[in-house]
Amino acid sequence: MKLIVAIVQPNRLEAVKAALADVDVFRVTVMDAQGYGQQRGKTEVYRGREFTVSLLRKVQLMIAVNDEFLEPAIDTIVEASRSGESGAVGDGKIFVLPLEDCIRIRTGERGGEAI
Amino acid sequence: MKLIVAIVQPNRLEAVKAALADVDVFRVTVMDAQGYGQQRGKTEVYRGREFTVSLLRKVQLMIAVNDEFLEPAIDTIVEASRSGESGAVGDGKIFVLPLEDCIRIRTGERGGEAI
Amino acid sequence: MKLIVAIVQPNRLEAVKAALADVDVFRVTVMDAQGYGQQRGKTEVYRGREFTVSLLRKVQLMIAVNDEFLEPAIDTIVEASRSGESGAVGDGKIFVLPLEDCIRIRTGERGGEAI
Amino acid sequence: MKTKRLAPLSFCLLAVVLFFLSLFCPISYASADEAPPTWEKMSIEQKLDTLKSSALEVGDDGVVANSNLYVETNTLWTCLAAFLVFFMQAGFAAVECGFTRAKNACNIIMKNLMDFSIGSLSFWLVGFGLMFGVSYSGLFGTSDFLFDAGDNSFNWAFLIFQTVFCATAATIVSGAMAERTKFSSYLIYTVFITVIVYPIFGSWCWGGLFNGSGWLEGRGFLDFAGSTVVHSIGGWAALAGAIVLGPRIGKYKGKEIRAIPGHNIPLAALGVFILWLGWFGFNPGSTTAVGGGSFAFIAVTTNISAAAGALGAMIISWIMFKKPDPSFALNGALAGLVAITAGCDIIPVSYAALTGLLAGVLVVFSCVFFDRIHVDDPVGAVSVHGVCGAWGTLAIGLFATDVGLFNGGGTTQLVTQATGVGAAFLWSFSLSLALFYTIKVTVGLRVSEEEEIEGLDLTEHGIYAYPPAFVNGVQSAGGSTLGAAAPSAATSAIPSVEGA
Amino acid sequence: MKTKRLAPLSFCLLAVVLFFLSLFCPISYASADEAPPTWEKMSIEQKLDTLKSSALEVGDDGVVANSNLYVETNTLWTCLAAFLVFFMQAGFAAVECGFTRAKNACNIIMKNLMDFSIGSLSFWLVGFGLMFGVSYSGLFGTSDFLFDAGDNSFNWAFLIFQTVFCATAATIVSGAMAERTKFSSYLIYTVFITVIVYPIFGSWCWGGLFNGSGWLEGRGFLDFAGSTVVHSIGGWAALAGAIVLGPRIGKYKGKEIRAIPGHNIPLAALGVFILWLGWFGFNPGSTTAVGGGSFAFIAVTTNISAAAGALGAMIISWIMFKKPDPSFALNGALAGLVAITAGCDIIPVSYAALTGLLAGVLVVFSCVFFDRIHVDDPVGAVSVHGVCGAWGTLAIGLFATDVGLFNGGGTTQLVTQATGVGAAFLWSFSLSLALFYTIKVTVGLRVSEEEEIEGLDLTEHGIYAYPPAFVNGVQSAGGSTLGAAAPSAATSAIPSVEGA
Amino acid sequence: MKTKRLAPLSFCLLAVVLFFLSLFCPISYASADEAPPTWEKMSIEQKLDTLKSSALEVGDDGVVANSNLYVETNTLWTCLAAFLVFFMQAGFAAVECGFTRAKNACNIIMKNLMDFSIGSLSFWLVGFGLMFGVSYSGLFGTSDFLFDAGDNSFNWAFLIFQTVFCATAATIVSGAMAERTKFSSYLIYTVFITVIVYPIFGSWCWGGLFNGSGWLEGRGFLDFAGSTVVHSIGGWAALAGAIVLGPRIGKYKGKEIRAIPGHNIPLAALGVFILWLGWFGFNPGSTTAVGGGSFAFIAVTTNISAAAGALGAMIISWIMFKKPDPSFALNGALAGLVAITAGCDIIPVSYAALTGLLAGVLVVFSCVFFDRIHVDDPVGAVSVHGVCGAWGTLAIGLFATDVGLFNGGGTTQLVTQATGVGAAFLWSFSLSLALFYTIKVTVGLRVSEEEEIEGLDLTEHGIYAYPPAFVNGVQSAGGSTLGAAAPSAATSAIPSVEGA
Ligand SMILES: Nc1ncnc2c1ncn2[C@@H]1O[C@H](COP(=O)(O)OP(=O)(O)O)[C@@H](O)[C@H]1O
Ligand SMILES: Nc1ncnc2c1ncn2[C@@H]1O[C@H](COP(=O)(O)OP(=O)(O)O)[C@@H](O)[C@H]1O
Ligand SMILES: Nc1ncnc2c1ncn2[C@@H]1O[C@H](COP(=O)(O)OP(=O)(O)O)[C@@H](O)[C@H]1O
Repeated sequence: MKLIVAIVQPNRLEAVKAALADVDVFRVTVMDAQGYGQQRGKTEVYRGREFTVSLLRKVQLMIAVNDEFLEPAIDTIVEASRSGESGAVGDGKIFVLPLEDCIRIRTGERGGEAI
Repeated sequence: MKLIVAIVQPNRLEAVKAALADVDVFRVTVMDAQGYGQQRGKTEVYRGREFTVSLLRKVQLMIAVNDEFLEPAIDTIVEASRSGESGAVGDGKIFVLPLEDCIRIRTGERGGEAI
Repeated sequence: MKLIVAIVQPNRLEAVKAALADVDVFRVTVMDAQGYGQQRGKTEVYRGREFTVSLLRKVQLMIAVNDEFLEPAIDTIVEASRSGESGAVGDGKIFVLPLEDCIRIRTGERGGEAI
Repeated sequence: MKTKRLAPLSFCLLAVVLFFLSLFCPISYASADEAPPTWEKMSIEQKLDTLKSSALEVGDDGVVANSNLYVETNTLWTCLAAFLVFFMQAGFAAVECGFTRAKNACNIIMKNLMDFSIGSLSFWLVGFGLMFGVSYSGLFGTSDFLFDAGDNSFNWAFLIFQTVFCATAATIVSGAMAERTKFSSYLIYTVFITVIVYPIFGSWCWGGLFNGSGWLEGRGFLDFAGSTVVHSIGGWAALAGAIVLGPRIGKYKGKEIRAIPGHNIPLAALGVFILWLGWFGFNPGSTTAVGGGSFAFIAVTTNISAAAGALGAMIISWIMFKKPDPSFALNGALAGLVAITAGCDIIPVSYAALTGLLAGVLVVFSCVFFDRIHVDDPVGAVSVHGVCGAWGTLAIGLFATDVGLFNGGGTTQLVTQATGVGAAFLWSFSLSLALFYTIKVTVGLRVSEEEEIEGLDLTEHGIYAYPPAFVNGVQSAGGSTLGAAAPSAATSAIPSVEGA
Repeated sequence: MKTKRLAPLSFCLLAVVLFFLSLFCPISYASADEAPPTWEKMSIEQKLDTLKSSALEVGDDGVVANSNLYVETNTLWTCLAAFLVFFMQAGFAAVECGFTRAKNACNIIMKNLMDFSIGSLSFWLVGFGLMFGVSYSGLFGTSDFLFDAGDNSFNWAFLIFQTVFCATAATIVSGAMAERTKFSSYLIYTVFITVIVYPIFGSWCWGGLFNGSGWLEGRGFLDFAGSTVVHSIGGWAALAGAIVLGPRIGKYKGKEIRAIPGHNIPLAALGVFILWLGWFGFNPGSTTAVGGGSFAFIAVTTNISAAAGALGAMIISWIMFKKPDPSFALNGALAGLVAITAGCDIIPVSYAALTGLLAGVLVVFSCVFFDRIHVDDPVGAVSVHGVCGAWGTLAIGLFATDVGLFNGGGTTQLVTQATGVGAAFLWSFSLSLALFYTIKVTVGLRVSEEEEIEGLDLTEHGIYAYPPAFVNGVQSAGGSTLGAAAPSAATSAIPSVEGA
Repeated sequence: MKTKRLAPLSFCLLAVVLFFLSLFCPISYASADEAPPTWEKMSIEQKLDTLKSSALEVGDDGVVANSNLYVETNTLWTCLAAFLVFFMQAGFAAVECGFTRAKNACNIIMKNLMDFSIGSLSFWLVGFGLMFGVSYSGLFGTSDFLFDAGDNSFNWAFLIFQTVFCATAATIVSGAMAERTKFSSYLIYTVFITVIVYPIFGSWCWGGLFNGSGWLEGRGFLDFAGSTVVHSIGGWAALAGAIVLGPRIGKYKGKEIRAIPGHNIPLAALGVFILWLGWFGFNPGSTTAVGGGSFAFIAVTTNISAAAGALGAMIISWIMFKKPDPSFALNGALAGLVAITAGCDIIPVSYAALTGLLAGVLVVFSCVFFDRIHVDDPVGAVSVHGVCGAWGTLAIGLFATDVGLFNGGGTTQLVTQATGVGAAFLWSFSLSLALFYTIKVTVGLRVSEEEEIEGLDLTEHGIYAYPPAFVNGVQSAGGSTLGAAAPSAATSAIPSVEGA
C-alpha cells in the first residue's frame, strides 16, 4: 500500500477528482496548502506599498492506494493537474510514501481491504 | 517509530483527544481536512439552485508514536471516533506510516526520546 | 529521498524559510496546524467564563529532500525555529519519513530529479 | 491595459475641465437682505404678512393652503423617530448575529427580518386596535382594527411609530432563543407576541395615548418610552422561551459552564451603535411632538445613561474577570439605554448617569446569575431588556424629579412602579411560558440534536452565511467554541457531551 | 499590570465623585408655565405676539428676520430625506458585496463608492439641467447646467435630493454586472447613465417638478417616487449590462445552472435593513414638503409593502425549494419597496400589502426565469429593480385610489402606466445595450478569464478585502462556490461536481 | 418536518385572509379640501385664525400653549444633526477596525465605545464649561460646569450636539494609535482630550456660540463646522500619539516599509459611508438653526467635496501605484469631507469640488510622506484629519465668497486662517506630546512585544473578535500581513520576505 501526497493547483482540484474517479479511485482527503518553490509570488499593493506574497495557494490531496492502483493514479493526477498542454511552473508535485497499515474506523477492517 | 495519520469526523475530535490521553498519548497535531469517499455529500440550496457539497469536513490527526504505543493508539482512536455503536459511513480512516526519525526542536533530542 | 515534516511555531515560519534558502532548500509546502502537547493552552474569557484553548496554533512545513540534504535541512530547521537561545516548550517537532518516489507534475520527471 | 492607463488620465482631464468651467459660473450665495423693521414698528397688516410668509403655504394663485405647520412638524418628528426606531431592527440583527456562532447566522438574520415583517402586518391588522382602540374596562382595546387613519396624517405617523415599537418587543425574544429554535415555531410565536402579549399589556399603560385607557395608567404608572411596556415585556417573554427551550448543547455540563463565544464582535458592536442611534428615536421620539422641545433633554439623559452603562459594565467586568470584557461593555450600553427609557423625560441628568451606571453593573451580575441557574441566553437579552427594564421603571420611583424617593417624592410612585413591573412580569412571562410550552408539545419548539450540531443555517435554510471553511474551521479553542459545526463535544480533558 | 488594576478603580472613583458632585447640582427641569388665556379671549395684539413668538425668528435687537418657517421646514425635510437616500448607497454596497464572492469584495465596494462620487459631480454639472431645465419639446432640459441655486435654499435641497436619486439608478447596475466587469469600463458607463440615460428619461416624467416639462407627465403618467424613473431605468440598464457581459465563468454549464453563493449573508442583510431605512427618505421624502403631512401615510404604505414583500418571497421560496431562502427573503423586502415606490401616495394600505406580497412572489419567479435564460445577475438586480419596478408602476393602474381599476377607476390609467413602463424599457435597455456593446468592442467591458478566476480585487485593485486564507480557503463545496479564488475554471472543463 | 410544510401554507392563508379582510376596509385617503379664499380677501380675524391653525399648539380647552415653533424646529434640527454625528462613532469604529488586523478588532471597538462613553460624561461635567462658559480673557470658559440647561430645550440640544463633536475629536486618535496602545492608558488620554485639549481650543474659536468668547474668533478666524477645531485637533493629537508610541512591530525594517493590510475592507467601506452620512449632521447641522435654510447649501458643498475627494484620491493612487487603491479612495472621501468642513457655508460649489479634489490628492501624498518618515498611522488618521483639516481651513482664505483670495478677498483672511491652523497645531500637538510622554514614563503607553504579537484582543480583553482560525490563519503573504497573530516577529529577526 502506498500513500500518495499530491500538491496541485487549486483550480485543478475538480479535474483531478473527476479523472481519479475514472480510474476507480473514489476516496481522497483534501487539504489547503501554501506552496513555495520555483513559481514567483504575486505582488499586492496596499496603501501604496507593494509586497510580494511568496506563499502561493495550493491544494494537497492525500490518497491511500493499493499497490496496483499506484501507477494509474499517478498518471491520472499528472495528466489532470497539468495546466494547459505543457504545464506551467507551480503545477506541483506528487510524493509517494510507503504505507504500512490502513484501518477503516467504521468497521475496524485493516490493510488493503480498508483502503 | 510510526506516524499515525487519522482522518476522523470533526465532532469526534474531543473524544479522541481525551481517549488518547487515557492511553498516555499526550501529543498530537491536528489539521483541517476535507474528505471525499463513500459518504454522500450534503445538498445545499442557494437562490433556488441545489448543489451538492461533495467534500465533507473532516479532521486529520497526526501522531508520532513509539512502536509499543501503536496498537493501543489505533484501538483507542477507532473506538473513540466511531459514530454511535456500529459506526457510520464517513467515520474515516487511520493510516500508519513508517517514521525514520523524530527531532524535538527545543532540545535537539532525536529518535524515540523525542516523540 | 526523505520527506521532512516539521511542526514549528507560526512566528518562526519566515526565519525557517530564509534559513532553508541558505542551505539551498528552495521548495517547501506549508500548512496550518493546531498542536497539542506539553505546552499549556491559553486561557480566554468570554462573558465572564474562562475557557482553555488547548489546541495551539502551529505551522507544518513539508519538504521533500534528497538524502544528502537531509541533515543540513534538519539542522537548519532546528536552529531557525527555536525560540530564543534555549528554546521554549511548544517549539515543535521534526519528523522524517521515507519517500519512495517524487513526480514533478509539470514535466513528469520522477525521482531525485524532481525534488 | 490601455484603458487602465487611459482612465485616470481622462478623469484628470474631466476634473480640470470641471474646474475651469466652474470658474465661469458666477456664484452669489451670500444674499443681501435689507433688514425688516422691528416688530414694534410694524403695522398689523405688516405683521400679518410677515407671519404669513413664515408660517403658511401659499399657492401661486395666492390661495392659502389649509396648512397646519405645528401638527405637520409633530408628524414629521414622529415619522423621523419611527425611522430611527425601525433601524434598531438592523441593530438587533447585528448584535444577535455577532454574539452567536457562524453556523446560525442566516437563521438569526431571517428571524429578525421576518419578525419585523410579520409584526408590521399583524400589528396593523389586529395589534394596534387591541392596544389603542376604545378600551374594554381598561383591559384591552376593541376598535381600530385594520387601522385606517384616513386623512389624519398624524395618526398615520402614530401607527408607524407604534408598529416599530411593537416589532422591537418581538425581536428581543429571538436573541435569547438563538441557535436552537425551530424557524417555523418562532414565526408562530411572533404572531402571538405582536397580536396578544405586547398590545394588551401596552393598552394597560399607553392606551390613553389614543382612543384607549388602561388600568395601569389609571393608577399613575409611569413608563415614558417603554422600559417595561416594550423591553421588559420582550425580556420576560425571552426568559420564558429560554427556559422552555433549554440550553444549547454543550453549554452546561454538570456544574461546569462553558463559554460559546460569538463569531463576529465587530458586527455586534456595529449593532450596538445602531441601536444607540435608534434609541434617539425611541426615547426622544416618544414625545411624538415638538412642543416644548423636551426631546432635547431626553436625548441628553438617554445618551448619558448609555455612556454610564457602558462604563459601569466595563469597570465591573474588569474587576470581576480581570479584563475589560467587550461583550459586557456592549451589553452595558444597551442596559443603560433600556434603563433610562422609562424615566428619560423626568430623571435629572446626574441621576440618569447613576441609573445607567447601575444598569451596567446590574447587567453583568444578571448575566452571570442566569448562567449560574442554567438559563442559556446567548446574547444576554433577558438581562438587558427584562432585568434592566424593570430596574429603569423602578428608578423613576427613586430618582424622578418631584415623584422620586430621593428627589422629594415619597414612596407612592415607587409602589406604583413596582406594581407595573410585577404586572409585566406576570403577564408576559406566564403567558409566554404557556405558549412556548404549547408549541413544544404540538409542533415542537426546538430543532433536533443533529440539526443543532450541524447548524440551523444548513438545516433550516439550506445555506451557510459565509464560506464553509470560515463556518467550520477547526477552532484553536479546544471545545465549546466559535462557529464550529460540532464544537461543544469536550473541552480540555473530558468525554464529549454528545454521548461519547 | 499595575495600571490594569488601577484603571477600573480610578474609574469607580470618578463615577462616585461624579455622582456626589451631581447631587449638589439643583435640577429644575419641570417648568411651571402659567397657562395663557384661550385664543378667543386674546386681543389682536396678543394674538399677533403669540404668533410671533411661535413662528418668527426675532433678533436681540427686535428685528424680525425675513424668515419663512414653512419653506424652511420643507427644505429641512427634503434634506433629511436626501441624507436617508444617500445612505442607501451603503445599503447597495453591502447587499452587492455580501451576495458575491470574497475575492471581488473590494471591487464591488469601489464601484459603489465611485459611481456615487462621479454621479454626484456629473449630475450637478450636466444631468440636473437635462432633467429639470427648460424642456425642449418635452424631450430634455436645456438650462440649469452647472446648477446654482443662489440663495434659494430649497432649490439646493432639491439638487441634493435629486442627486442621490440619480446615484441610486446608477448603482443598481453594479450588482448585475458584479464579479466580471472591468473597473475602468464601469466608470465610463457611470458617467453615461448619470448624464444621459437617467436624466433624460427623468425629464419626461418629473421635469415639471422644476423648470422642465416632459411628455410622459403630460399624458398623466404617475410615478410618485420612481418605481420606473429610478428603479426600472436602473434595472433595465443592468439587464443590458448582464447580457452584453455574459455570465460569470462556471455559472452555466450546458443545461446545468450552478449556484455561486455569496460570501457574507449578514452583511447583505444589514444592507437590506439600510436600504429599507433609506426608503423612508426615498418615498416619504418625495413629497419634498411637509404640507398636508402625507409623508406619514407614505411611510406606512412603504413599510407594509416591504414587509409583505419579504413575507411573500419567503413563503414562495419555502414552497418551491422546501426551505425559506434568506437571499430571496431579502430580495423580497427590496421587491416590495421598489414596487410601492410608484404608488406609495395613492395606493391604500391594504392594497399596498398586496402590491408588496405579489412583488415578493414575482421577484422569486423572475430570478429563476432570468437564471433559466442564462442571464447571470448575481444579486437579482434586474428582477428587483427592473421587473418589480414595472410591476409597481402598473399597480397604480390597478389599485390606486380613484384611478385604479379595482378601486373605481377604469383602464385609462393602466394604459398610461403601461406606456410609461414600455417607454422606460425601450429607452434604458436599448440605449444601454448600445453603449455596453460600444464599450465592449472598443476598450473592452470584461476582464480576462484569468483575472476573473483570480478575482477582481487582486487584479484590478491589488489587494484582497480580507485575509487571503478567508478569500481562498478550499471550499467544502466542490466547485463553483464561495469566495474561492479559482473555483470555476476547472468546473467548466470537466464533468460537474454533482456528476462526478 | 410537518410544521415545515404547514408553515408556508398557513402563511399563505394568512395572507389571503389579510387581503380579503382589507377589501372591506373603506380607504378614503384622498381628502377633498375646499380651497380657502386668497390671503387678500381674508379679514384680519380670518388671517389670524389661519395662522393660529398653522403655527400654534391649541389644547382641547382652547388654551394656546406657550409654544415657539421656530425655536422648537431649530432644536429639532440640532438634535437630529447630533444623532447623525453620534452615528459617526460607528463609522470610525468600522473604518478603524476594517483597516487593522483581525487580532486587534475587539480592542479598537472597545476604544471607540469607551472614548465616546467617557467623553460624553466628562464633557458634560467639565468640558462644556471650559469651552462655552464665561471666558477668562478669551482663553477658557469658567462657568457652566456640570451643565444644566433647566427648561431651555435648545440648550439641551446644544449640549448633545457639542458632546458628539467633542467625542469625534477624541475618537480620531484611536485610529493612529491602533494595534499597540495599552487600553488603560488610552482611556486616561481620552479623559484628557475631552477635558482639556479639545474644549480649551474650542473655546478660542467657538466660545461665542454660547456664553464664552475666544481670542481666535475675536480675530475673525473662520471654521464653520470644525476642520480645525475638531479634526485638526484630533489629527495632531493622533500624530503625537503615533510618534511617542513608535511604529507597529514589523512595519519598518531599515529603509524598507512594509504593508500591513487591514482585515476587512468592506467593513471599512461601510464605515466611510456611515461617516459620510454623519457628516450631513456635522456640517449642515452646525447651523443649529433652520433659519435661512443654509443647511441645504451646506449639504451640497459637503457632498460635492466628498465626491471629489474620493475621485481625486482614486485617480492619484491609480497614477502612482498603477491600480485604483480602495483604501486610498475611502480615505479620499473622508479627506474631502474634512476639508470642506471649515468653509462649507461660504465656499461656492465649484470651489468645494476643487477643495475636495485637492484634499483627495493631498491625503495620498500625506500618507506616503508620514510612512516615509516612519510615523506609523494604520488608518491614515493624521493625514485625513490633521493635514486635510488644515488644508480645508486655509481653503477658506483662498476660495470663500468675498473673503477668499481667488474670490475677491485679499490675503487678510488667509493670514488669519493660517494663524488658527498654526495655533491648533502648536496647542494640540505639543500638549498631547507632553501627555503621551508622561503616560509612557509612568504607567506605560504601549503593550509589551509579546502582547502586540499575540494581538491586543487576547491579551487586553481575553477574547478574539472572530473564530480563531480566521484571526490566525497562515497568510498567503509571507510576513507582515493580515490578521496573523504572529507575523511580524519573525520578520524582524531575519531578512524580509521581499529580500529572502
Ligand atoms: N521539494 C518539495 N518539498 C515540498 N513541496 C514542494 C517541493 N517541491 C515543490 N513543492 C510544492 O509544489 C509546488 C510547485 O512547485 P514549483 O517549484 O513552483 O513548480 P514546479 O515543480 O512545476 O517547478 C510548490 O509551491 C510547493 O508547494
Ligand atoms: N483511500 C483513501 N485515501 C485518502 N483518504 C481516504 C481514503 N479513504 C477514506 N478516506 C478519508 O476518510 C473519509 C471517510 O471515508 P468514507 O469512504 O466516506 O467512509 P468509510 O471509510 O467509513 O467507508 C473520507 O471522507 C476521506 O477523507
Ligand atoms: N508525538 C507527536 N505527534 C504529533 N505531533 C507532535 C508530537 N509531539 C509534538 N507534536 C507537535 O509539536 C508541538 C510542540 O510540542 P510540545 O510538546 O508542546 O513541545 P516540546 O516538543 O517542545 O516539548 C505540539 O503542539 C504538536 O503540534
